[in-house]
Amino acid sequence: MITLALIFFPLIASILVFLSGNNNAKKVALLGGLVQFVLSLVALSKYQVDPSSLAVNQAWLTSLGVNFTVGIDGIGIVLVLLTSFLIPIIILSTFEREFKNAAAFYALILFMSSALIGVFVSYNLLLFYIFWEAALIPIYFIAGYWGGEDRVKVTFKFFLYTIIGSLFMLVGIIYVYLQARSFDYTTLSALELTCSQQGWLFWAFFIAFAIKMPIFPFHTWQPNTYTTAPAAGTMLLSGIMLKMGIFGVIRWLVPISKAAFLCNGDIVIVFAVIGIVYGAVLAIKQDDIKRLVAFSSISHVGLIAAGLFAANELSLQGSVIQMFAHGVNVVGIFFIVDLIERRTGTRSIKELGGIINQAPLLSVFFVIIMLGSVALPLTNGFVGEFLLLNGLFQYHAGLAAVAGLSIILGAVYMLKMYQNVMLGESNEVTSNFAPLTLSEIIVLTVISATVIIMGVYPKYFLDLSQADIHSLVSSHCSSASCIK
Amino acid sequence: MESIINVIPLNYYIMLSAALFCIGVTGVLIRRNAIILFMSIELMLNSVNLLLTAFSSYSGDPNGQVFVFFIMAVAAAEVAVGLAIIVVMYRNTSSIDIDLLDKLRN
Amino acid sequence: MKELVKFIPLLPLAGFLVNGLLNKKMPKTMAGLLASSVMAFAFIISFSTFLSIKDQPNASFVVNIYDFINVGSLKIPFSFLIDPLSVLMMMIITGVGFLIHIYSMGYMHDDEGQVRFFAYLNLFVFFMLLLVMGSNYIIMFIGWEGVGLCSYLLIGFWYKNQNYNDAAKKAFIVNRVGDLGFILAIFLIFNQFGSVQFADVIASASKLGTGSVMLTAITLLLFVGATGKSAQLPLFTWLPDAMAGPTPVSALIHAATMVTAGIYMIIRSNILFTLSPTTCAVIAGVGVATALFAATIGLAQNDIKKVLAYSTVSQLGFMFLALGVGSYTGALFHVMTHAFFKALLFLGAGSVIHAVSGEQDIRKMGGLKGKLTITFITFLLGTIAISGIPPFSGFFSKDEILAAAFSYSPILWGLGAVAAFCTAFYMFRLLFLTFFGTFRGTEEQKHHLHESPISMTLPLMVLAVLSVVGGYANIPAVLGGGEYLAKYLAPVLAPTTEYIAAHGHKAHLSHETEYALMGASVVIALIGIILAYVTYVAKKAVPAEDGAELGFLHKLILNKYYVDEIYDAVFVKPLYALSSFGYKFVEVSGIDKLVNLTSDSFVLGSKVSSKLQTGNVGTYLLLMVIGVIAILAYNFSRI
Amino acid sequence: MDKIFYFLSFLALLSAGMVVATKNPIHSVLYLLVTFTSITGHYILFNAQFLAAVNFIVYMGAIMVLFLFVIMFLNLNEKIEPMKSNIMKFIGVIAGCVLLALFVGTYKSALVMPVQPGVDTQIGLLKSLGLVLFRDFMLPFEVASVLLLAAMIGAVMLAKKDWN
Amino acid sequence: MIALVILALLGVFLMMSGVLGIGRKSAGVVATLGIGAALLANTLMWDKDVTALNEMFNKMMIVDNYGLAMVGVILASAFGLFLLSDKYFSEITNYFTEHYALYIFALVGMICMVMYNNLSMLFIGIEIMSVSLYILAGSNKTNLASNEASLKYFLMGSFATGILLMGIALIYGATGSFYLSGIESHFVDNPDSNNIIALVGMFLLLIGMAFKVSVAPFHFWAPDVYEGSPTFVTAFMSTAVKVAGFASFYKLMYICFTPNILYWESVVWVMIVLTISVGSITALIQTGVKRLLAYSSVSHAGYMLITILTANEDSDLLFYTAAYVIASLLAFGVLFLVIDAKGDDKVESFNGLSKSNPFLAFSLTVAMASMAGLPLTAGFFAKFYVLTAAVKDGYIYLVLIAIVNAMVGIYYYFKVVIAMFFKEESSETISISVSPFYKLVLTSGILATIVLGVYPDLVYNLI
Repeated sequence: MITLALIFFPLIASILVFLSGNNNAKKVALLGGLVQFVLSLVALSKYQVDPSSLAVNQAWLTSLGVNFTVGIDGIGIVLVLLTSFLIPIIILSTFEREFKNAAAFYALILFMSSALIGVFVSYNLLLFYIFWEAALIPIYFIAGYWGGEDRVKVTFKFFLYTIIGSLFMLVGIIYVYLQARSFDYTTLSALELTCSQQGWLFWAFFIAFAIKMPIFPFHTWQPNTYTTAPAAGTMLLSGIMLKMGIFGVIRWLVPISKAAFLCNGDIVIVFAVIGIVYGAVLAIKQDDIKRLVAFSSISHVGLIAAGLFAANELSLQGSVIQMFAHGVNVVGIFFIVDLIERRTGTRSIKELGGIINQAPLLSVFFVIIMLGSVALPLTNGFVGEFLLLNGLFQYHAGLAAVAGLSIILGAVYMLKMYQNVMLGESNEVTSNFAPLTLSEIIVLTVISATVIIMGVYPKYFLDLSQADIHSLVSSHCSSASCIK
Repeated sequence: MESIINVIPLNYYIMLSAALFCIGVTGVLIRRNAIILFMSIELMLNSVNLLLTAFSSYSGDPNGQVFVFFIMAVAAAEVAVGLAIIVVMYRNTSSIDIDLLDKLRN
Repeated sequence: MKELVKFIPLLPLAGFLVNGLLNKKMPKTMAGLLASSVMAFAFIISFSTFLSIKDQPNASFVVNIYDFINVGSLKIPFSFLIDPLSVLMMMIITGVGFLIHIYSMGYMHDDEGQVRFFAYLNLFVFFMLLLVMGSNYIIMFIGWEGVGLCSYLLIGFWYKNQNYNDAAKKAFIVNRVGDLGFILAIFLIFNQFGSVQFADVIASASKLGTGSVMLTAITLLLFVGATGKSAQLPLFTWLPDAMAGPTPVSALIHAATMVTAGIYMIIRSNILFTLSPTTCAVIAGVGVATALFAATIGLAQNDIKKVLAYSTVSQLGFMFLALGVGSYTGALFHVMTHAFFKALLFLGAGSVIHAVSGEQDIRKMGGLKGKLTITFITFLLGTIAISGIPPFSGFFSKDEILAAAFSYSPILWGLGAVAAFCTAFYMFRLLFLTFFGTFRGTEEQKHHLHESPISMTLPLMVLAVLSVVGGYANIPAVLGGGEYLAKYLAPVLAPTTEYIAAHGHKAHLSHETEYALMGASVVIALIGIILAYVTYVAKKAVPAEDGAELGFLHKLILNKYYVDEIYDAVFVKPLYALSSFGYKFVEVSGIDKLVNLTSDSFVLGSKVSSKLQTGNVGTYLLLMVIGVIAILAYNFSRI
Repeated sequence: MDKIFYFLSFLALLSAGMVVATKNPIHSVLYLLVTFTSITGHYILFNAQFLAAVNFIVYMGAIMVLFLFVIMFLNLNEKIEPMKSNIMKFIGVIAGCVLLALFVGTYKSALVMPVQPGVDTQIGLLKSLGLVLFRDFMLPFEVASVLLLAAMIGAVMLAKKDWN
Repeated sequence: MIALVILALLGVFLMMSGVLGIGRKSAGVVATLGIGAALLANTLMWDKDVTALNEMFNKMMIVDNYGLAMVGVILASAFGLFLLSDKYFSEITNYFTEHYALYIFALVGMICMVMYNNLSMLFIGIEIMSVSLYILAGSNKTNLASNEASLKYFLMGSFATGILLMGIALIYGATGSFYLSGIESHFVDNPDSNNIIALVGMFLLLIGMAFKVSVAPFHFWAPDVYEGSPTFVTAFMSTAVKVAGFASFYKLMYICFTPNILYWESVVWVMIVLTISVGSITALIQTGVKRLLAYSSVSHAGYMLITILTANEDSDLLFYTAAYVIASLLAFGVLFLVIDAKGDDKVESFNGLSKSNPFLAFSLTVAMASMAGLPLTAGFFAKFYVLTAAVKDGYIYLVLIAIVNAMVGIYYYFKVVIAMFFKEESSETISISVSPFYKLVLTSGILATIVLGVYPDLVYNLI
């Protein structure tokens, strides 16, 4: 039941927010987000007692023999936690901004959180797909309506691009349904297919996930969209939404395409690794901070993707924890960018500088989150990156070495950005930089604390998904076959 | 009187009807006068009538001839409506040239 | 004792947290006192640990704190290894660190960022302790990167100056290059040995056999890590720039402790290196090359801290030379003595800078010995120590290295000796230019000249004493010493010793040779000193002003062999260019164009198909008839 | 008998061709009348008396008069008759010919249905058709009235001038 | 059947009152109520044993659940549309009652088309519907566009009728029957039939029907006629007419020609590809919303045609038409108001609608999302069922092409959404007043779209 509550509570909350009027919307939304977070903690406690108690199986579409099957496993719980943890933070992060039609804005955020949770708990492929697409619509409107310059074109491209990917997946879904006569997770993972069937299915699903993440070279929508979307939208996109793609690979691509997943790993990893270096290199010379972070995100996600397809226990475990870590970090960075932009009216690195003189506290948070992002040990970024690189290294040492360049390049662009934005003498743009407000301090404190706590004691988070990853690896990744 | 069906093979009628039909189609294609176009279509309908009657007679089944009756009724209705439409068009454009109908296009 | 050990890193951490979190609310003087006192306690605990384990063969133990990462077969406990090596390092770190904290209270007295400074220093000590105390490579790596972070924060301590920030950034990034090597080495180690615990790795290392490719790869990668942290060729360029930080930082991080982390790491994994002669040769080569290279640059520098910085690089080169030739004890011995005298020298330099109102150019100093008596004397002692004049500490440690190098290859010894000569020369050049002659600065500076407060001179004196007597820790047998350090470290080096005992190919130098070598090195140092004296005291030469016409060689070393410029041209600029190029041509005009082209092609298709909708009924009818014909033709063809 | 067939067929085709080919709309109507007449002749050959009568009355009587009326009403004549360009005509004719060729080609290979001996030749008489129409085809017959009603309203509505 | 009678009488009644010039004001109410009554009567027949009724008219028409469901969709859409009719009639014509009568007659024709069991009923049904539509398309007499639309529709429509009739004649000649069952049994009895005449007849019949439902390459009339006709007629054509066309087409192909599928499979395959592609690709650059919806309707015809190819999936067609009709109603409902307020149907006219009238903007968004086939709307399951059936029958490439076109579809549907939400209105805001009937229809349309998007079984499991 708690699983259903997790899905539907935000939906109801979203309607309430919409009805509460523009003036109260943000408070009601925050309350909704917090309740949702509490719900997810309840789910977590239940999960630790008995994961199967979270499963729900209801008849739904008798015409297709589809049941409404949801449940939470070790990987799902991490992402559910991430979602319900970040949503209130994202809502709180907007407290200093005034939006036109605020009620709609916050309602869309909550609606999106409902869809996102749905994606992470679905054990039915059709249900998954519906939530998958449903998550896209609110973010499209958020980015398109409240976004910045050139929003219409950019967000529409993003919308189309991701939908195109999803439609390929839809073909795959239909096909696999007809093979199994079921959308059910267990049935599908037991399905035996021929090699070529698996191959086609792999690519059909992969393109959807690759665009969502995005993996090089399907990424071109991403920098523009991140740059254009309002901060909250960018946070949703980068913090949670791209995890849908990664999660999709773990939940569906691995069990469905089986052998094809393993034998296509090479190609995908090569592209992912290219993306790691490519994103990092391109980030270096960006002048717009948001765009810089967007490229850095391509780099980070490339590593997660490479780890996914390396498909060993270390790399998968790494990718799961890195999903959480990346979500937290990137939200933090985008929040900092937003509050700088709000105060100075610019995101141009060239125009900024010396903010530390006015807001030393901000620089502390900035450094902590930045360190998380460059994967310094004892921050959350390190654990994931270490496991991912290690797993990738087990897969192919050379690729891991190339991927490891991100350790260097990440420091290059991040430090460059930090230096040019925060350090040095203040200039006319930054000299009137107002100190942080309470809501900003709360957001940044929570994020920074998470960065450090996860980094210092990652075992708790790792243990959540350990068992499920182990069984996934042993059942699908170590050996998979197809009918010749 | 010996019936025609014993003298002329059915195929001849099929061919005749096809020929009439094709003349009708050709007329539709090569003329610009809406009324002539419409007459060509009538020609096509008549070829169908002829064919149905032929089939009907050759198989001794009256249904076909009843169907022809319906076609005639429909044709009459169509002619009434069609000519009305043409008249309206003429009122608006003082022409019944179909090539002038090009306001609606991409 | 075991219970207390975990407080050694926790104390500085606590100091960091208190200072860091209270920051503005913390009274400035309290900050220094707090930071220093946690260091004092940490040192006391370290020292008592030392007392409890020394002279006991199996006294090392592991302290488990908690499980850090447990994934599949990868088990990484957060645990500390307490053995002679780590305890020695802990003592150096907390001891020298304590002195420098004390010193900083004076040095940073007027700085508004004092609290932040002490917080960073404490944090640094915390990470440094993690580095040396970790019982596995991951904990070591945590410390390894952590000290890099603190180094970054402290170099850029005065963040308003973007040049300093550049230096900080450079330090961090260059270090990360090394870190990449290190972490790849860790992966190899894990994949090879199935564990990252030192104990497991050392236990199973010898199974791989001498000179195996795997071991060579591991050790080379580890060495890459070490070159980054310990500023060896080709990754040394950050260290001179790192002098942008406050002088106590240079003393603590960039002389005494952090930069020796690479040496510590190699000694920690000594058996791996012993088993791969190729790597050792590389290390020895790189070490001696660095020593020589940096020493020659040091000859012509005019910034007091830069000279010391290049000297540090050069001395680190000596240490690596020692590691390369298999003299782990020698390396560590030099780490220790170097920590004393280089910290001393830096602090002395700091005192000088303090006195001349922040001036760092030795051309604008001179004649300070009268005004800064304590500083002068202590600085002199440090200079003698580094130059390798007996019986100062530097003599013993350097001599041990050179002796080991000679037994490995006389050429290495020769190169090392040249470097030692340079060292003696430039150090005394520095001394003479700073303290002798007449003051060359402005009148105002002259007016302000003063000896530093007691909080600064006291550490100088303590370190001076240590620099003088530090050598007694490991006086070679040939001089009748007890080689105490060697014995103390024996448990750590046991695998190597056993391996050498088993394979027995280490030639021992005869006593005569050793005496000869010692004599030679003393003579060489003395020549250097005399040369410096003649040039800068007797002839009263002052280095040329900036922009003066110089000989090619002089210009070359003054500009540090243009290494920075070369790196800038080879790595930095191309990377930036690549970034711009990639964005403009690959991203925007390449991939994205292609993506847009797809949608454009649909629009084009739309335009084409729109053409069919002419609005002409005749055309429509014709098209319909063509459709009919096509279908009937299809039908006809199927008959 | 067969001679009548050939004659009527020839006449029908020729006049149908003239309907399409002749430039003057009134001539077209007249040629169409000839075509219909020949088709009526065919009906008579089939002994489809009812159809022959209806064709004569409805088609030739009502419909053709209506055509003629409209043409005259609109005062259409040869001079203002719009003609397609020759190339379009050519294409149209080619298309028609190809279609015919396809029909002919297809039918040539069709099985020729043999005429059953003893086929009722009286089906086309009023009595037999009436039975079928009012018994079997009762519903379409009724519904056709709706069609006529609709056409009636429509024609009136369209052709009538608006009051205002 | 009772619905048929009710409607026929209603039509006659309206016509007579028109002739007598009475009840002009209440004509709309009467017509709407009448359709409602017919809908009710239709619903009451559900699952009833109607053998006697079927026998009564010699099985010219068959009342079955398939027919009832399809007629239900048609009548419901007409009902909804009539609720939206208040403004439209008063503006373009004085002959309201006659107009209403024509719509009602068209509905009568559609019922015949859907429930026919004999080709004569099909033919007459089609003709009743078409003749009414020819007139309705041209009902705005002084408007050249309306005129042109009417004449184009008429000329091409009668030409297609000619082809259709030729087909019927040939089929009759070959099989000796006008009854569906008779035709079917002919094909069943001659499975490897190379009865060429029947095949030619079948193809001509196919073409004739394809024209009526605007399947490429016989779709050319649709965009022009949709654009030129009064908007209300366009709405009627793209809802009720479309459904009726497909219901009869499907029935024809499914019952009569399924045994022959090998002969026409590839033809229909090509038609589907052409229809979907031409529809959606040409729609890309359209600037008028009516024309855009016309091409969209062409493209949807392609999807619906897939059900004919896959056959035996009555529910697919039913669901698709239901979803499509609801979405169209929503879209046209908003379009009526916008055209009324702004005077044209350009996409730009929708700029800033979300600010001036969020409810309308939301309705249209739901409609567009449903047409585009986004999940949580009925349109998603509509496409999903159809494509699933196609994949099941092995038409993978067809599905891929359909999917590519669905992507293109999203592009142009969302052009309107973008205009409404993300673009600023150029001139000053005109607030559009929405009457209660509009609110009712639009709200129930939105609800229906979403409910069917979440729980499609509601309609899908009907038949």
